[in-house]
Amino acid sequence: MAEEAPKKFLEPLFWTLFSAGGVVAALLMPVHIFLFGLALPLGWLQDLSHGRALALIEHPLVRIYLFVFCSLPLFHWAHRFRYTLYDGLQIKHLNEVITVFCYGGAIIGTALAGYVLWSIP
Amino acid sequence: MAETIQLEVTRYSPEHDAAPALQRFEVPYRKDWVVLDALNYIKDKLDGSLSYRWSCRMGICGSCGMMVNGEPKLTCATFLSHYAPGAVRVEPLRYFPVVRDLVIEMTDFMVKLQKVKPWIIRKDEKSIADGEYRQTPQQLDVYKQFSMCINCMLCYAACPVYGLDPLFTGPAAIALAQRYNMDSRDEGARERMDILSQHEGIWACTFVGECTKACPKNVDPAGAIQQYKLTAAKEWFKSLLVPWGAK
Amino acid sequence: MTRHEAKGATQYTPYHPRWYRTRVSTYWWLWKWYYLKFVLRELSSIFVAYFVVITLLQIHSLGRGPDAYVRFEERMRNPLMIALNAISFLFVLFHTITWFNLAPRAMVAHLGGKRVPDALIACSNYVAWLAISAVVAWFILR
Amino acid sequence: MDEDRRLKKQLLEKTEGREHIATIRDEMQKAIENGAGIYRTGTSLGDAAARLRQLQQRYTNTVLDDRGLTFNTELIAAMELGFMLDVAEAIVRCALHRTESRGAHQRTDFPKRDDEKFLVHSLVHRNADGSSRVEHLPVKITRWPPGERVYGEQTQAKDVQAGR
Repeated sequence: MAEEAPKKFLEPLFWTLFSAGGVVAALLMPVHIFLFGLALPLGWLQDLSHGRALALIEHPLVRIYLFVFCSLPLFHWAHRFRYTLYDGLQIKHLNEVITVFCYGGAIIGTALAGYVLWSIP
Repeated sequence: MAETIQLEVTRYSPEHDAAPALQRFEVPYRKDWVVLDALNYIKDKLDGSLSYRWSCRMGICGSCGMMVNGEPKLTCATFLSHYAPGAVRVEPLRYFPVVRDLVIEMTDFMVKLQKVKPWIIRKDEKSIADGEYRQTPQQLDVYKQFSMCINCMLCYAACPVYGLDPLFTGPAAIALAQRYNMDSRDEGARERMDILSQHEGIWACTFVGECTKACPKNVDPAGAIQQYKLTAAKEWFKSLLVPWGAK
Repeated sequence: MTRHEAKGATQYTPYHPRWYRTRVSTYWWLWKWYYLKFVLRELSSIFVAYFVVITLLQIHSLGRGPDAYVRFEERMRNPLMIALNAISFLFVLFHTITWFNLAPRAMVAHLGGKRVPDALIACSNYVAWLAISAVVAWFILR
Repeated sequence: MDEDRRLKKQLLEKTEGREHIATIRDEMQKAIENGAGIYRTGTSLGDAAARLRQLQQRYTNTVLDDRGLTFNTELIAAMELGFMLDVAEAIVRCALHRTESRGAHQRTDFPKRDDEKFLVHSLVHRNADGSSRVEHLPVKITRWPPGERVYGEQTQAKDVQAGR
């Protein structure tokens, strides 16, 4: 039981991050994918030039927005993916590996997002 | 003979069979018959050795839950006419060990139910002379929906998480815990939190939502579990901010 | 007794010599359309993560100058990428819809002593979603 | 353990016999429904008593489909049927004995209530030869003394009488 103690301890935190990420993804993801994944590449809209994009991202509030946009949905993914592997594939014995992979991935992704966003001059 | 309908019923005798198998019966088809009537017909007229649980015939005792064509149902409230003219397959509740024929072993549920302390807990019990604990209709409304549970276990048979992880406390037990947590007369929320906030408690639930669909009493266990997750998360952050807080 | 069962839960007696247990199939989620829908809902999170990665790549190319940015745009025009993005869009839309529909069940709101109807909460979620989407689009495209 | 052996001998391991418990149960229900409903007469009760004696005879000739030891609901149903036949006999026996009408016991051949003779509990006893007899236990009157059950205008008359 001792080894399960920290997991039990962090469960509410992971769930909160998952929920917050779920809300962010539900509210913001569709419009982002539509614009940057479909509308712009397909030429439905006028291209977003490098200069214009850089000007947008210059504002610290935009960077914070993008940081939240990247980080929380990653935790959302981590939580759901963990349970999908856990239940769907019935690989409970790999529980520790899955947990580290999923939440670890989200943490690394969050760090990368911070680095990428604030390394832009 | 008048109109009939085919029933495929699980038979299993632990004394003789290695595994359950379906047996076919032909019973009279009547529009006003439920699946339980058909089973009673089999037991009375065709084969007295068929075993199954039942009692009230009116959806209140919660004993006649079985899988009807793969769905968890109260057989006393499931009409043959819903399936006619096709055959009706009756199997024991899914995910539970089968004792015999349609009878499942339910101790696992009983133990879990007791663990969440589904009764009113008071810090100081009033004496009988002091009178009853009063409640307004609004206070009753808060938890009434969750108090309709009849412990029929259909929600367990609907829950893939319970099937995959038998340690999971499960829908009905958590909904009943929530029923008492939300009761204005109860003071046991903290005691229950210790049991429910374990991984096998609320956190194992992935909100498949099938428990709520299966519930014959509209209890919405899935909703109860998510609401409880929110409460537990709030409590967790509170205990972080105020680690010396009441415990 | 399997080790997964609750402690003290299960014991054989002379009148219960043995029980039959069915193992849950790995493909349990194919049993029912609703289970499949659930698994698809959970898998939508993969596409959420995928687009976070795309977004990070885009920001990264932005920081490395106009040439890198053009190369990124070039790659996004690849039909395979378009197809992947279209699929992602559908999955994320699915996530949005299921999320908003389930949210009122998890967060019960009371107004004047009465529970706010689920449909009303879901509806206001959708309105907020459309408004926010419009604001984001306007901010980027203005 | 004696009971265990008796059950095994009488029901579980018995192979001869041809009566099914469901048939006997159905006929018992009919006999009681027809003879000992709320409205009953000496004749109807006598018929029911005779039917019950036959059914009790036939009950000794039952045979079970189910010989299993695990969750044998047919065995339980058979035991219950034995008890129900006893209870049915007690009901009919008391109703025959009570030559008055009271509450849900309406003897149309004795429509009046008779507190003189029947303000008593009926106790049924089994005699050594298998027959039964009815004995009386006096009723201890506590807060609510029994009164005549009347409806409609009569109720008001009664209230006036009682000074309410």
